[in-house]
Amino acid sequence: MDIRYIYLIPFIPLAVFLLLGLNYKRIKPSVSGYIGVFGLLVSTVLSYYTAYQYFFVHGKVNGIYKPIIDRHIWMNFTDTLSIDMGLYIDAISVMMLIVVSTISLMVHIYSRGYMKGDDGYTKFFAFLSLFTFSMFGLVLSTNLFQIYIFWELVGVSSFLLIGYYYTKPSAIAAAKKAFIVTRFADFGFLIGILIMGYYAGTFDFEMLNNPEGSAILNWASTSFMGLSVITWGLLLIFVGGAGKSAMMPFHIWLPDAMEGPTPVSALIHAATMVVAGVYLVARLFPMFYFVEEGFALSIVAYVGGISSLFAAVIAITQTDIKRVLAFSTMSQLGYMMMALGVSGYDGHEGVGYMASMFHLFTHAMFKALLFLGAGSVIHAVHSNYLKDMGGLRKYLPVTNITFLIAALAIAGIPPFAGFWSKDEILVAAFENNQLLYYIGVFVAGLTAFYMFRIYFGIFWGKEKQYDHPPHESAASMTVPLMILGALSVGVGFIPFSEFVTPDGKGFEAHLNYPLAAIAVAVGIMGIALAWVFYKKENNLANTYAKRFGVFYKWVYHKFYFDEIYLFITKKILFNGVAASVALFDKKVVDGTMNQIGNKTVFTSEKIKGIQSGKLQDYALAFVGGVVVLVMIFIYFRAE
Amino acid sequence: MDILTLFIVVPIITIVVLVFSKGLKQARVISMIGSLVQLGMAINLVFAYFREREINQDIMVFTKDSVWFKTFNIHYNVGVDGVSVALLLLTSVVVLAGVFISWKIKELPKEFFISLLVLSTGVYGFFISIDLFTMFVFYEIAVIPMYLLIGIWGTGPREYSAMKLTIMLMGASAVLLVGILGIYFNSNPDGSALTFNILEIAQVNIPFEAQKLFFPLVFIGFAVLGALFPFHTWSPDGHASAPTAVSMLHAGVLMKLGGYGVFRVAMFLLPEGALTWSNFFIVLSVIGVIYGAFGAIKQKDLKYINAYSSVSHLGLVLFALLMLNKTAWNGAILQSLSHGLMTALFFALIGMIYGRTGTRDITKLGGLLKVIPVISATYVIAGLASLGLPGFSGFVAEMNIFVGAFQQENPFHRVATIISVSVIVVTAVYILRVVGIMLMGPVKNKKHLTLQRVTWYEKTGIVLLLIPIIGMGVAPLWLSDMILESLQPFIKGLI
Amino acid sequence: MEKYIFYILAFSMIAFAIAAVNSRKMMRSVIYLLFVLVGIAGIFFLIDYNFLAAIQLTVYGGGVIVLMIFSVLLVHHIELELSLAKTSKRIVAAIVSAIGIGVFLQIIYTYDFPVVENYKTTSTADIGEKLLSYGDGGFVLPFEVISMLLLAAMIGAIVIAKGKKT
Amino acid sequence: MIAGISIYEILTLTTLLFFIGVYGFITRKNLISILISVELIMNASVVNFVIINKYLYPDALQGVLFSIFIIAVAAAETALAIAIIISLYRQIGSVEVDETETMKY
Repeated sequence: MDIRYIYLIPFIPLAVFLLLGLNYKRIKPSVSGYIGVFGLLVSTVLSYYTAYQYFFVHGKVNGIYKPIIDRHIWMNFTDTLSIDMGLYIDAISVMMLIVVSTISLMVHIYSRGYMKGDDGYTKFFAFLSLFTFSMFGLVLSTNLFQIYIFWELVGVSSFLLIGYYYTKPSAIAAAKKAFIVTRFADFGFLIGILIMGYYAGTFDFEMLNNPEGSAILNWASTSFMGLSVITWGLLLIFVGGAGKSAMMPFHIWLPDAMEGPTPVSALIHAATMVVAGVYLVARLFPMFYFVEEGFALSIVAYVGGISSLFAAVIAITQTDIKRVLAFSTMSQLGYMMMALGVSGYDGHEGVGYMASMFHLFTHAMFKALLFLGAGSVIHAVHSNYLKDMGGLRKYLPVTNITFLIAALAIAGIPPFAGFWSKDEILVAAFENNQLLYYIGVFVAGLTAFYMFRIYFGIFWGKEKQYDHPPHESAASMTVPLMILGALSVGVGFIPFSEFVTPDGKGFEAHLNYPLAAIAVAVGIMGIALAWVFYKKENNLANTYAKRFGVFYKWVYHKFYFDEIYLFITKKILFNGVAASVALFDKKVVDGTMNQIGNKTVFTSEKIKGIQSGKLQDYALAFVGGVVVLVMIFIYFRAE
Repeated sequence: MDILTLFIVVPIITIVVLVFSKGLKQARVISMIGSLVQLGMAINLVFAYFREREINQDIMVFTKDSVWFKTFNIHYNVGVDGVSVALLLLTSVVVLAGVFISWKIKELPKEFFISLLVLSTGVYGFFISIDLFTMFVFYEIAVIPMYLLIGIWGTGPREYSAMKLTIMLMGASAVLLVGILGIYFNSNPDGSALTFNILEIAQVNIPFEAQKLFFPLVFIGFAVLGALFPFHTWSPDGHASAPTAVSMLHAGVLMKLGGYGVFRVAMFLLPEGALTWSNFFIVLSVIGVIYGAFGAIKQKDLKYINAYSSVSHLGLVLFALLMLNKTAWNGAILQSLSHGLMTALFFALIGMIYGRTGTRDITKLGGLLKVIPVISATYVIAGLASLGLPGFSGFVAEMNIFVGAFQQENPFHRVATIISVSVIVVTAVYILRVVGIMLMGPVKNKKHLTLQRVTWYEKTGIVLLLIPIIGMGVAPLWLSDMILESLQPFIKGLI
Repeated sequence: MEKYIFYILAFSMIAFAIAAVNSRKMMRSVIYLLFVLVGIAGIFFLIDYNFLAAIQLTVYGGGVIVLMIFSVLLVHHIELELSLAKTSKRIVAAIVSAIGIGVFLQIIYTYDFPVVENYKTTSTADIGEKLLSYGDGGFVLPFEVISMLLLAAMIGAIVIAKGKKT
Repeated sequence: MIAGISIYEILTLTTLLFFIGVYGFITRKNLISILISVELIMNASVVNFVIINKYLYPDALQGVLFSIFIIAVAAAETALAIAIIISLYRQIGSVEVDETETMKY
């Protein structure tokens, strides 16, 4: 299969970026929107074509979906180590291509309406294209370094887009926070890559992931603090993934990132970039699984599970709808991580892996839909806060329906997409780790609850006083909503396990009816509870909040994570270390240098007196010197 | 005349023509033509070098040798390898950009351009010399105009800064001279004639005791120019006071002489000394890396931020050189190139911002992205390049350094490496701080709403520097391989 | 007899020399110097260098001292008391000189001079011949140089002392 | 030669004269006094020339001739010095060393 045309998929958005970015003053907004959408449409078509080619034309070789790889040397480190650039086509990268291109296309179309009249319209599309290019590059990476390169590029596009409203101080702060926190995680990632490069001798996924390859077989050769260095490398790489995917404790940037325009939140901070961490772990799944009996993988599972619970609890208390969605995203990402963590490798054992990818896929659809729907609401009422909303179902019928579909999907109600993937995750957790299974079920209930909390809060409840009557958004915004709505219903029926498995062989997945029933029941309970609390305006919620007291306050303040971070960065690093370094430099290092200078001047002032210019003093010195010299020559002659 | 000597002759001709020029207009056109010719020659040299490499596998190619001081066996001996070709190209780009940035210089334009060209002559000479003494002479030629350039055309406490810079660099060169003479007098253990020729000295084994004694002298002598902690304090003050083009040339090119000298002289001629001393200097360089970065966080003056950032980035160069392997060295040279372009760009932009707003205090600036979008956007790009974003030159260099450093297996090197890798986070912090405060946010000063847009000559300067930054970042293979090949003979003594 | 004359001369010379450098009256100082110079002429007589003694008397006693007296009279009130240097400086100078004397004398006395016993008288004619001879060991060239020097000094002295035209 | 007087005694005398001159040169503050001290030093050395000529090499005349030259030079020097002193006095009204500082720096 000739795969060189796939290079077009990332390069078209890049070309669009360059075109719009370099001429952003010259291109009219109306034109630039069309350029962006059209460019992405081509990429999307190509992505679908690639998927078709890979799964159905190329198909299985010896019963396995083999990766197809094309790589070129980009830079040499040593004779054996180099950074390659290329394409790595396998089941998950093809799946990601579809996710990224679909969501990005929807967001592009949506943005044409959402961003209308904005000063930086062209710039916005340029940045979106840049992000899409980087994301395509990321999913197609053949090796750790390539993924790191695009990892950083998506990070910076995320920075640019969060800080899109660059005159707003909170947006700047959020952009900085997002970049620096993920950068900090990337520091771990980079060290992990270096460890891999040195101990495994390669960055290449194909070689690293080969279960019979030297990297996996020789994992025990060097150890450090009781663990194999390869495990350390994997853990550090996971730190990078946790940073991007907003796992505890690197999650703090994600809620703030909602300062960006809503389409951006939908694209980057819900559907695509944040799943990069999950994708990374999945990409290295054989290593995680085989090295040191999956020690690193179990850490992944627990971090995922705890993050998922943690975020779901916080989501209940937030009043900004975008933040609720952000914590929901974090929670669902935790779900995916957890699923990866409890997965096996061979055959049906790999159900966790499959479920994780499946959930990634369905989550992208319905979460993007949720965000775009929220965007539509925000567009209508010009506020992010629940208190300013209520009874909107009459004004925004399309948004209402699609939002409901997405909420049902995320709550795991059949036959919506979320049900299918969530069910598989719970099955995998049930089979491997009961504790995580219970967490998962609990989180499922919480998810249903908080999601319907905001759903009822927005579309039902009492009508608020609106400055001007809200109205449904333009077609450019509602059409993507409808498409995504349809997808949120439909994608659950894709037989994922046939295509995406760790070993590439595929298996037949069956619904586990008892477990499915429990999950659905919990979901419905959550919805019912939300119905009671929020369907009509009443004081139940407040009463219960009061009953939780301190705990509610902790949750509402997100367990004070931001404050802890702020303390560490501002008080310790900024005012402590940086300030003292600056002071040290000025006073001690520079002071020493200046003192040397000053002392020299001072000494010379003193010595200057000797050179009085008085002949007689010189004569005295001369005679004295002669006498002394004579004495030395006469009496101390060395003989 | 041979292709390398032209690099010295052309600036000298330009200077001579400048002497007879009148007024700003003539002076800048002449300097621009001279620098353009230089750039053309440098590009030509790259191609010529690749052609020559195919048939000539010597360490240095295009060599030329003639005696100019017989008593001490001092030769005018020139030659280049991949490393110097790359640095020559860098120099010519930065000099040309510097001329464009100084397009509107007001005071004494003729003298300014003359000093600038004298400086560049020194740098060119330094990069092509193979003879230690000639190298040293060019080094001094490059350093001395600095005093005039800062002292006459500078701002702020310029006399103090100029004096500090000159004295510290002269102090360093005194130490360096002792080191060079030490090498010279040990260059004939078998009793043949003493020599300054680097390639000849490399053939003989300088006694271990002498290596141990002279390595730190040579290293410190060069490394002060490369802003080695704790000898870096001349750099913030010097840069803050220097006029724009001078900061560009100084940080962009002159400070590279340090790393280049360490690599070409200290490491190559005194390998055993390097092995003995490397751990000590690794500690210093790692301190410099982290310390510069933290120092930059708290500064308010743009130039200080950039100067501290240079301390940090050049600390990485020295760190990489001390890692004593090819990959890290490749990274060091690439970092020199990349840092040269980036800081030059930074200083050019700072100069433009300062020229328009009259202040370099970031707390007084704000929202510049709205008023001067091109300059501000370029500043963001330069910042991103500086924090090692892929697609820009900094990334390529840093990755080489880190991968190279990771080849050293013992715990000491590991810890040092991890500490210096952590600088990527701190760098992000201080770069984004500036971007957040100065470029984004609301416009703080109403007067800044009507700033002059970017002019054509400024744009030219910016583009000249941006092209290689992006070029290096996107397609590093030819450059990094050219350098990598040339490193082989130099690393031999160390492994 | 000559021995005693020498001692008398020597002691009076030293005494006058000390007086010359210590006197606070300018005029007296000059006169004390005159005595020392005359004493030196006496020593020249004692060792039979009559011509030299005559030169000493005429040039020093006659020329230099007269010049000095004139200059003293031109620039000083005759009664003017000269100021002295700081005591500390004088002590230092005295110590240095004393040590110098000690060292010099020590060296002189430890050195064995190959003295040749003689009582030759040198005539003026010998000196004149030697001075004007241009053969081996002749001094005609220095002689000419000295005459040039004297001329130059004469002109120089006139020019300097004359000062600017007013 | 002086009967009964060895070269040592005469050299002792000249040494003393020389250092008295040196002492005077260092301590006096008046230009004329300094000139006097210089004369003392000169004379001491002149005597040395002559004495050594007489006692060690009676057949030669170099010492004598040098003494003559020295005396001639000394005379010239004194003339010049006096001229300078007078000129100086005309300009600054003083011949004290402390006040003749215009040529310093």
